[in-house]
Amino acid sequence: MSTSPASLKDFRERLATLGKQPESTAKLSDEERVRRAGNSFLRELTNGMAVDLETCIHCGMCAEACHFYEATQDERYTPAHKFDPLRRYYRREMSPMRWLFRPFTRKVDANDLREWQVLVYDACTGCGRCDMMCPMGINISELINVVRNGIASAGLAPKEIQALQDEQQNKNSLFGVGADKLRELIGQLKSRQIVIPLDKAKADVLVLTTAVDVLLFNDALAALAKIMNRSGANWTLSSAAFEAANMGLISGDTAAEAKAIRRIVEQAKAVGAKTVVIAESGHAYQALRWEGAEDTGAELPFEVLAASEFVAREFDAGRLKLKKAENGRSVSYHDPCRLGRHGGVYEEPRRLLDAMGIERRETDSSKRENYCCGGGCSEYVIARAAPLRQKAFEIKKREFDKAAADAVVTSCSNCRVNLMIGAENARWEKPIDSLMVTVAANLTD
Amino acid sequence: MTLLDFARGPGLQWSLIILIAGVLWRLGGTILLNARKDLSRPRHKGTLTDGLKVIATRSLPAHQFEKRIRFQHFSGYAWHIALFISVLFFAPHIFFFESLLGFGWPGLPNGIILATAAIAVAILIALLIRRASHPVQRLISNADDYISILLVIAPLVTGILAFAHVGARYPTLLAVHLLSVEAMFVWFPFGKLMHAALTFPSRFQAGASYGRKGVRA
Amino acid sequence: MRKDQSLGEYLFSQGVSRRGFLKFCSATASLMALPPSMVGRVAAALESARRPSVIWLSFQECTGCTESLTRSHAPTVESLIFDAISLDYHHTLQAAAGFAAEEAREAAMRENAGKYLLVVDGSIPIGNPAYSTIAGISNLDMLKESAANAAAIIAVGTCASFGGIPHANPNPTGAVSVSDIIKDKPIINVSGCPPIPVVITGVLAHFLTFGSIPDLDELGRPKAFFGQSIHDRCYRRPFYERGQFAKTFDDEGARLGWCLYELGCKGPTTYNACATLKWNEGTSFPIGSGHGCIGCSEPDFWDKGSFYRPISAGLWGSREALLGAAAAGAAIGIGSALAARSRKKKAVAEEAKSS
Amino acid sequence: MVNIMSALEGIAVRVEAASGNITPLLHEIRHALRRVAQGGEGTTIDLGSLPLAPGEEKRIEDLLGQGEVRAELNALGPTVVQETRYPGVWYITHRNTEQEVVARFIEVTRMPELLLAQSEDMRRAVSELDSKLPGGNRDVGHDDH
Repeated sequence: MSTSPASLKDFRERLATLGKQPESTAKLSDEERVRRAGNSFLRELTNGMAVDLETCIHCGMCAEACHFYEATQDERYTPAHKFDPLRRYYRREMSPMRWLFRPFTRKVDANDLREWQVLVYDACTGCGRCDMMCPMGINISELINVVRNGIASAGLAPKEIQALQDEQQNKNSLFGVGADKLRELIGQLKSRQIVIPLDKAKADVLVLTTAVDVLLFNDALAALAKIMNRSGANWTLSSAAFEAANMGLISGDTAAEAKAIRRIVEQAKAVGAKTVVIAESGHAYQALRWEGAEDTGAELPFEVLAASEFVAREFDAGRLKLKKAENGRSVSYHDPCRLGRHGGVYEEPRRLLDAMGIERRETDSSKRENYCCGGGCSEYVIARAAPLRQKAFEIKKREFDKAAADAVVTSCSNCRVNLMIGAENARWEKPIDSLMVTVAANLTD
Repeated sequence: MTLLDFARGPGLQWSLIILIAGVLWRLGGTILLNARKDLSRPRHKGTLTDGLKVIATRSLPAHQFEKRIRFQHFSGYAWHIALFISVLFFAPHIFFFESLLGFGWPGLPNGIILATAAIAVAILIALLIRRASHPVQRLISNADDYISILLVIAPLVTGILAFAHVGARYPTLLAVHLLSVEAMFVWFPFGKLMHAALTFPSRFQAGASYGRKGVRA
Repeated sequence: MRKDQSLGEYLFSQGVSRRGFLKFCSATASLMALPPSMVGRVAAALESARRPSVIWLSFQECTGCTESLTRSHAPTVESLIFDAISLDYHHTLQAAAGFAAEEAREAAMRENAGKYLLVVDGSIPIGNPAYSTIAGISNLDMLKESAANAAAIIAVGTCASFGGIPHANPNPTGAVSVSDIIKDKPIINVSGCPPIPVVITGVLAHFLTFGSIPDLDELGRPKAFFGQSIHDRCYRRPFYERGQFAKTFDDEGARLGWCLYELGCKGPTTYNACATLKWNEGTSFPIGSGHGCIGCSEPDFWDKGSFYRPISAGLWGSREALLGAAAAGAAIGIGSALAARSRKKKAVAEEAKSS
Repeated sequence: MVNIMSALEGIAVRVEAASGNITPLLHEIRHALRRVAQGGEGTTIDLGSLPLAPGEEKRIEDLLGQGEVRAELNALGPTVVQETRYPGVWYITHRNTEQEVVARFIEVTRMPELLLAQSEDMRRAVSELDSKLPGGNRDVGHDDH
């Protein structure tokens, strides 16, 4: 079972409609936007960020880590430039020497917020590659994320992202995928002997999936279900909280982010889950695994595992057996930024590929240095950024071509869809597969 | 009071007062802001060692990134090392530190010091030109960047002139050299030269925050 | 020697041969730190030189400068030079005393108005004129009066040149240098505590030879003797270049004759000819004897901290001030962080209320 | 007394290295000598203008050695003109009547000027001879005092 070009086409059409929806945020005055952005900066700034902002020496090396700069050589895409509004706000309002710096630091105005919207949403996927490059050890992606949050607070997030967030916030659905759609898919899968236990009263493992999987990559969802069933785990999917994706994290609306997380935590508590497994989604993993406890203010009452982590653990425990893949293909594993660099999940996917006897061909950049797919952090939903994204895709294409594997495997539906769109645009024929699909195809009894 | 007397006496005293007060002001006022509370379960314990490790490893070549930043990276190393050699191993400087700290260490022959200082100046000028001409650096640079680099070049140049007795009488050259160092001291806490102190907490937290996720930063 | 005789005429009349005269000129050129190629010009000038009248005034001084002069290691040359000048007044050396002495001074000033050379050693107290007087005349008045018709003034010693030890903090007598008072005459400062004797005679020889004052540095000192620092001409300089320093006065480095910079040698900031002319008949100079230069030919050498503190070491007032700065800095830092934290708290509360 | 002296020798300052001026001096002498040998002008070097370490003057003397000619003058004190082992290089020491060294020079020339009889002295000598010889011609007399 694989994703047909028809369903990708359908998904691309859905993406195209996002930008056409009317803006939901009431028209704000510029003063109000600036005030809201400033307050957002003020709320989010920590001493760690302050140290980072004070430390930047403007060396510009981060530009060389950024796929958008590399693809365009446009100096405005320099990561250190992307957090400039935050730097200026900080210097004027919070820095220990704010009284001295203020006269020499221009105030952030609404036009700045509009200008930076393009820089931090269209031209930054928060991949954190620059974090690894910075000679001062500055957490650049975190600072840019604060800028995004400020711009979102000012009601200036790109309308596609705003639309998705409003949808999740108001309808508890994404891309129109709500509980109904999920039930529909589960029914279809059942007819193919793939059982997904929905809304069990009690379960050890709560699995989360994503709208993108339901809509586009149901092969991956089916594969995960097959694996869960084979491992013998007592698991369930909750119709009230099946969505792992967190638009609050993407747009920068921390309240919305926390709300989505609380919904999951409540369901996990309700079914008594000890483990929450997140389907192949990088940012969903980051949201729950690394920010869930912080957003809800308490340690989570369950462990959070990425699908590949869970599968690797079951494999190690002998509950899952894998056979050698028959076709003898080689693959390049693409580390999703938020699973790899931001998440620490490098080894499990590779161990699984090795266990299946699949030849791994690493790209020049991988693991902590891997290039982003080019559309992470939902950048791929922003229509106007398509040409920029395609340029960044060329870097990935070059890397994959050099590694010369038969296929690309990844473990994030966002990476996968974005790479597929890029490949389709570039008429690049390499298959882009899901790790779960690959594992499911090689399960034995 | 001659210029040299001023530079050795009140000039030095006041510039050090500003330096010390400013550094603590800026460090304290930054580090004492609200800290983020990490509540998520760490994948990896030992954030202290992760942090300390990154303080060291960020000084090493950056692997995959290296080929794109080679010039900046190695010029950066070169001038910093050259500067530190000139500052720390020139015998009269050691006597200065000794008078301040109460202990000294062995120095290097003057020829080596002169060479390292000249290397540092040459590289700094190259970097200054790069900053003013490279689109990325030009965009993200502000007055602080230019002032700071000039204030680092100044003591090196005046030091070389004083050493070579070129341009004026030695006491005048020495005074100008001291004053240029004092100007740098005064600027230090207010500009980006502070990275010399801030890079340690900054790198540490990169190591610690990535480290708890099991990622080598 | 008759006053209308030239120096050449006088020497030959004393039975000095031309050879002897040439030797005298070679030594004089050497004395003036002139290159040997100048001997011909020196000979020509000296041969026809006329003897000038010299008035020597001693103010707040210790007589060290005069002592130094009389121990010049070229006494023959020097005595010839003193024969060649007419030392009409020097209250330490002259035989006359009291009114006779003062009369001699007044007569010399009258007879040689506009042509005599005034030599001064010692500083001038202006705090209270009564601190130092000669024959009831205050130093200040005597200097002004004697300088009025002088052709030029030679300030001998650091006291006359820059105020010297009497000028040292807290300067109880209000001591000042000659150049602080006299502004309208050429003044040659021959500084040093004491000055090198041959430098004094060298300057006199120059005036005698060329009838003019030599090239001076910005402190009014003859460049021929004060043009280079002790450090520049020090035979221990190679040790400085190699970074070899004596750490104490009796360590191995001291015994091996290493550089004395670390022991506070002021050679690099001191301009004088000690390293080449040396002292005591050219025997040695302080650095040659294992002690650093104390910078005695420089203004305020007494007030530049310990003689044993390296030049590069700072002269700060107190370490306590630095500790105070640290405390103040930390306090401002804490205050600014607390203020920012309270603002942040307000913003978070406001946000919680609105959502 | 002998004991004290040997004790003092024991703590004598050993000078390990020197001003570094001797080699350049020897180079200068070589250039000057080559010039004189080719018929050029002579050179005089004032040793008093060189910064020398203790004992270096002696080393220079030793390095140059002694040649064939040695002349002593007695003019305002003794002066020794010693040809070095390099013909054309002369070591000249002027002393005053108290036997103290007044100046030292190295002269690179065929014959130091000072050794030549001076015209004025010769004229004076002639008039002296005139006065001693009866019936001598006095019209070249010197206007003596």
